[in-house]
Amino acid sequence: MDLLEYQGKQLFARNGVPVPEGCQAATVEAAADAADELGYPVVVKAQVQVGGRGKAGGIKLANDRGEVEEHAGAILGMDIKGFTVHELYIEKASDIAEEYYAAIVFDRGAKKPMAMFSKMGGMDVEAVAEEDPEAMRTVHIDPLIGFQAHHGRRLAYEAGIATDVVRPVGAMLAKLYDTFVAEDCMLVEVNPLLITGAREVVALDAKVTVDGSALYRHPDTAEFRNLGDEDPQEQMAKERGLTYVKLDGNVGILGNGAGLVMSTLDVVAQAGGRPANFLDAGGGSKADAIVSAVEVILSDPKVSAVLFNIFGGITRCDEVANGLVEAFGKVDVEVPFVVRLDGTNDEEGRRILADAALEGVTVEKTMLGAAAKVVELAG
Amino acid sequence: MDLLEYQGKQLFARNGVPVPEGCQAATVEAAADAADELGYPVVVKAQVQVGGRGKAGGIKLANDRGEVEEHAGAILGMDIKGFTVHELYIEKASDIAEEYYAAIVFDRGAKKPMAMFSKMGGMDVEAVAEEDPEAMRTVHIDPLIGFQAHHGRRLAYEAGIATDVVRPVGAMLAKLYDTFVAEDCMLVEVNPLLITGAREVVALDAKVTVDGSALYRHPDTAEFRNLGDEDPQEQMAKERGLTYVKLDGNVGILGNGAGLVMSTLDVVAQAGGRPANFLDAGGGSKADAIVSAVEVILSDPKVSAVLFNIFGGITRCDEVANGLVEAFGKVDVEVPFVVRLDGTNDEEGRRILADAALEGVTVEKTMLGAAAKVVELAG
Amino acid sequence: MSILVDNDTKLVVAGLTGREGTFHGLNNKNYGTDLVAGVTPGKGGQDVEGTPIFDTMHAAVGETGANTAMVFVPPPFAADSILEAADAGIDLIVAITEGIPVHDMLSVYTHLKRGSTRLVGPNCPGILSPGKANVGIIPAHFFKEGNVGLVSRSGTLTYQIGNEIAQSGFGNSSIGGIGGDPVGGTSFIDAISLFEADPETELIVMCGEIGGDEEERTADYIAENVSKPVIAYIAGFTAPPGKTMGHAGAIVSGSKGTAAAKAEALEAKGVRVGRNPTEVAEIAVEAIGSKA
Amino acid sequence: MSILVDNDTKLVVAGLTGREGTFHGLNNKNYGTDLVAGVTPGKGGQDVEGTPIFDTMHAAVGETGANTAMVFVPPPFAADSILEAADAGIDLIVAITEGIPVHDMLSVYTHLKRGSTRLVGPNCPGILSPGKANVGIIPAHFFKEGNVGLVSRSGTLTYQIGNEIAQSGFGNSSIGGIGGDPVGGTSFIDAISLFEADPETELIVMCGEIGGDEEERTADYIAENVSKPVIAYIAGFTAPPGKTMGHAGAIVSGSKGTAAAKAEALEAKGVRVGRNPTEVAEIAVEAIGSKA
Repeated sequence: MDLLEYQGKQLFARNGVPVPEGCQAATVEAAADAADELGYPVVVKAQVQVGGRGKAGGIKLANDRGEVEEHAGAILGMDIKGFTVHELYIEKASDIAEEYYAAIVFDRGAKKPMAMFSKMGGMDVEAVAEEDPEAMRTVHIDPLIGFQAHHGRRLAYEAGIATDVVRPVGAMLAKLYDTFVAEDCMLVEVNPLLITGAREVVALDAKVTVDGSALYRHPDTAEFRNLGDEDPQEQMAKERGLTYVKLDGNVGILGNGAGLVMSTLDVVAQAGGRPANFLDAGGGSKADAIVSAVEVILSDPKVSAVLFNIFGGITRCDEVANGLVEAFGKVDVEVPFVVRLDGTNDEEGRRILADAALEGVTVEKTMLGAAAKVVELAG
Repeated sequence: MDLLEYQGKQLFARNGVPVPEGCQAATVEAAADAADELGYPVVVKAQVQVGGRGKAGGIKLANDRGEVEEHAGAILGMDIKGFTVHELYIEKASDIAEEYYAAIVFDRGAKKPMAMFSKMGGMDVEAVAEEDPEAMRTVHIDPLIGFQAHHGRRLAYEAGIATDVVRPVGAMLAKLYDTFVAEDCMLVEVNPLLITGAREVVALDAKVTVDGSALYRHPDTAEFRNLGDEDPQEQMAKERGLTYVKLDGNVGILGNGAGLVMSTLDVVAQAGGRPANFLDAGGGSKADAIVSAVEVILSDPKVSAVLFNIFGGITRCDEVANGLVEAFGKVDVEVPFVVRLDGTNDEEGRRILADAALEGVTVEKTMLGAAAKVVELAG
Repeated sequence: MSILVDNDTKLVVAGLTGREGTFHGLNNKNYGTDLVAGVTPGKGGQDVEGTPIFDTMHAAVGETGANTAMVFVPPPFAADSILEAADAGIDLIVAITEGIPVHDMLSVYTHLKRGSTRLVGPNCPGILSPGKANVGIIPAHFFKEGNVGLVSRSGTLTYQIGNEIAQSGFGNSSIGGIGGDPVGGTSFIDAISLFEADPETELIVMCGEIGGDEEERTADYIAENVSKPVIAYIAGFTAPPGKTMGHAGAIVSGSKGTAAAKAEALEAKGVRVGRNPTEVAEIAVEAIGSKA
Repeated sequence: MSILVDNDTKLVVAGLTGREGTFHGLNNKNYGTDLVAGVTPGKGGQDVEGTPIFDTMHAAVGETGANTAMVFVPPPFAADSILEAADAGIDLIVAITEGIPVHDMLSVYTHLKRGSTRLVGPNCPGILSPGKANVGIIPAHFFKEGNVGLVSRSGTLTYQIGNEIAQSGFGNSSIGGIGGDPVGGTSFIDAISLFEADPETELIVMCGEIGGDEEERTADYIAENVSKPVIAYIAGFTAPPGKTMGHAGAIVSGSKGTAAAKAEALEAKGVRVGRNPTEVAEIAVEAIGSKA
């Protein structure tokens, strides 16, 4: 789960990471009131999960209420690389002496956290990596020992920053690691990490990804919402407890098990089709779940045909067939369905479908055959 | 450093270990006022670092102010196994359903913390260990993984306590472990660990030993004092930064290095003498430290002769000799001294002593010879 | 022969008294797996159709000599259960639980790597050695004994591919899922090295998916260490960057972890990659000949 | 031959720029030890009488190939310094610092046990292999090359006994202090097993003291694993229970850790125990004959 800047900074603040004072706002008036409260100058920042906000005009300095109103008005509703701005963060302007880069990431290959630091901050990291790969310094952290002072010193000295800020930068990295652990993060990135004129270290930005599986122990974080990120189908699927990802094709897809669904998408694409979604009905899919899933898939107006690809292990094909029959009774289905049932109780499932003689439902025996058929029907 | 009960309970409270409400008091009036504040009944508890306070009459229930005054008056100044009671702890009386035993200790052999639990609480642990060795359950904790829920469950189930308190007892053990780590403890012992009538788990006693080397990060703990524990010589030595332990003989001893001093005590005892103290003047003992050490040793009126046993490594024998000469100039020395100087600059040291011709100072070349001599002189 | 589970397996199930635990535990038992115990705190002394329940893993191991633990407990308690099994001296832990927090698994993984307990999973379907033992949720009736070793990150995809291979006449030495989470106890490399050492296994099939770089590292490992033929399948060519595809670990991050890159890496090291599950079975026939 | 330090030792000193660090680091260098670097954060680029200083241990190891680190930094920073040296790939860390918190050492000890770095100390005088290398604060001029291996918890007591032995004509293969703290990286057993394997060592002397049960466990180890004669000395017969005798680890707890119990345990396993330092030397002469 990706957090917006102001949400990430809430996590920072509660874990002792210094951040400038600021306030979230969703309207021009709220923005101006927040700025009055904070005191000028302030920075008006678009809250979208994408880099390059500054270049796109999404970050503006304001010296008085009028300027805040002007910038807030311009930024709210703005489109930045496909993301619509629904929220602003109004932040006290900082006194910038140096801009560094700092991050704690989960390195999946090493199965360890990794701390990253560079003195080239405030710009695109991947650009830095290309321009000067040596500028980005990294150390792996043993998760049982945690972040030690020597990790911070090493990153700071190797990055070649001024000696007077080695210790405070190390302390900041330690606090970021604390945040990473305490808040169950997958990523904590600060770009830029600021050295002020007074030689204080401040997190000027916050890019935080938290582990969705750990939200049960972070009720505050679980309540965070990103208004710009809520696709109506994905929202609907989430409410029904389904694992659904919206794609941009026209072949609706349901399968059981994440790997099989991914494979189904691939096979449909290989057959020349364009998948409209990923939907894992899960192991042991019961009739209820099938009805819900059909509703979610069909709520996407682009869908012109649907493929059910089931390999029954724990899932019983007869239950899936019954679910489909039930769904056709409840939902107004106007597109053709192709159903492939294999595995546990597959013959029984196919018999149920044959008996129900649902209009527009074709049964196929193999995955490849089913994919070819649904692509043909989707047009 | 051993803490008194009320001090240990302060550590408990700040780490989330449930303890009854209570208040320290050093006078009868303060005790009665504290009891009025807490509400009756209360328990008046002698604060001394020794077991068996209850049997000795150091713990009394009081139902009103008059009873508090009576008990506080009786207990203050009481001698319990050689410890004088200088302080009381006034605690709200608890409703006792069960009494268990819980501890987190540092197991030196395993180099790991060890959690201990028994359902036979409220009595002498060593008696329990003799009566029913199986009653005391233990698990080692990997310090990098820490105390896990399964450790608590295992102790609770193996000890055979009622199922309804397994989970809260496990949670209590986890909190005690948190305290052990957060407060740099060597020992955290709760005897009895109480189950109340409402089935809540409460620490009714607290025996805590903290690591003296870690006091720099626990300024609050470093301020704890135990009025009953302060021998005047040890207090004086502490103020001067000397490593000094008071013993009960008449041969004052100074050496350099803990191992050599221990060995010196042994050799003096083997020669028939009784050491008056352990004093390690440390590596590289300078003249100042020698003067201080002489003052501390001689402040014990039992001392009738003093042995200096120096093997110079980093310590230079000439500096020790100069220190001794200086000390004789500043301090009124009325007992004989035996000095053995060996190692770095020993000849120079012996020459300095010969030149100074200090009254009552005998120089010996070997450790055994010096021990025999000082025992003879001490009488 | 086979890998990880076999006739010597003595299984204890953490969470045997739960709905899923009972269902799959008894399934495994009915298959012939030696189910010796269950662990559910507070239910010690009860039994599940004759299998005794203990309050602690230590008691279960002490009383029954269990050497393999299957973990079915809910995510908030799963890491503790895995650590308990390791502490009790279990040799192999198969963690079925889905949704264990990544930081919990980082600690567990790091701790276990320093000991002698092997963890498979979490979020995995378990391991089946046809005719010997089944530990997990793999529907065993599709598979028979044979010479193909199959390892996958995914459950149902395993069955799909396993079934295609079975229909080409092959049986399996063992079929295992290593799980779809970012931090798993057993890697493709671990499983493949076991298959390489297993005399019964003549062909190794691995089913990867998007996310991470394990398939890429496995390709290098195979090139240097594996003498037996390996066939691969990779799911998720169609997955868009930044979206988690069902499994917590199945996510393309930036330009990293794509199916195309993985297939390319494997092929560059001489591992044949099937475009779809059916093609995997066809390549298997080419590689070692159908026994059908 | 010798143990732990020798002509292959390339020494880096953490805290070389401090007063004590400079004094002893240069002492070691003057003895002939190959002092290649110092580490002091913020002083990288400086030097101490020609020995280069680095900001980090990693830079020091990378630039100089140091394989042995001596830690002289103050207690609050010592655990971090030890972990840094291990992380940088140092083989042997000798920690002189006294007063490191026990919980810091519990973490460091547990972490290091799982890697390949050996720690000696903390709160130890270091190791001297006469004629080869001196790493620590042992005054080397009392000792010459020879066949007695000496290991002790204490510093000055080591010199006292070492000197008595030297005066009986013996030299030393190596003399080492394992430190007086409750959690030390190297035990008597570790050191004695190294002496047992060292061809130059013909006699092993161990100097124990009150506290813990290491001497008792060492007695068992010697009985089962050591073929060379071992002589022991134990300090602290006079120590009262509950009082720390100078060393953090030197404390009799209840009836545990007494000198009498230790001496008895050793003698029960055939290890001769000298009643005082002089007697240790006398027994040494009996055991292998004076070379004087």
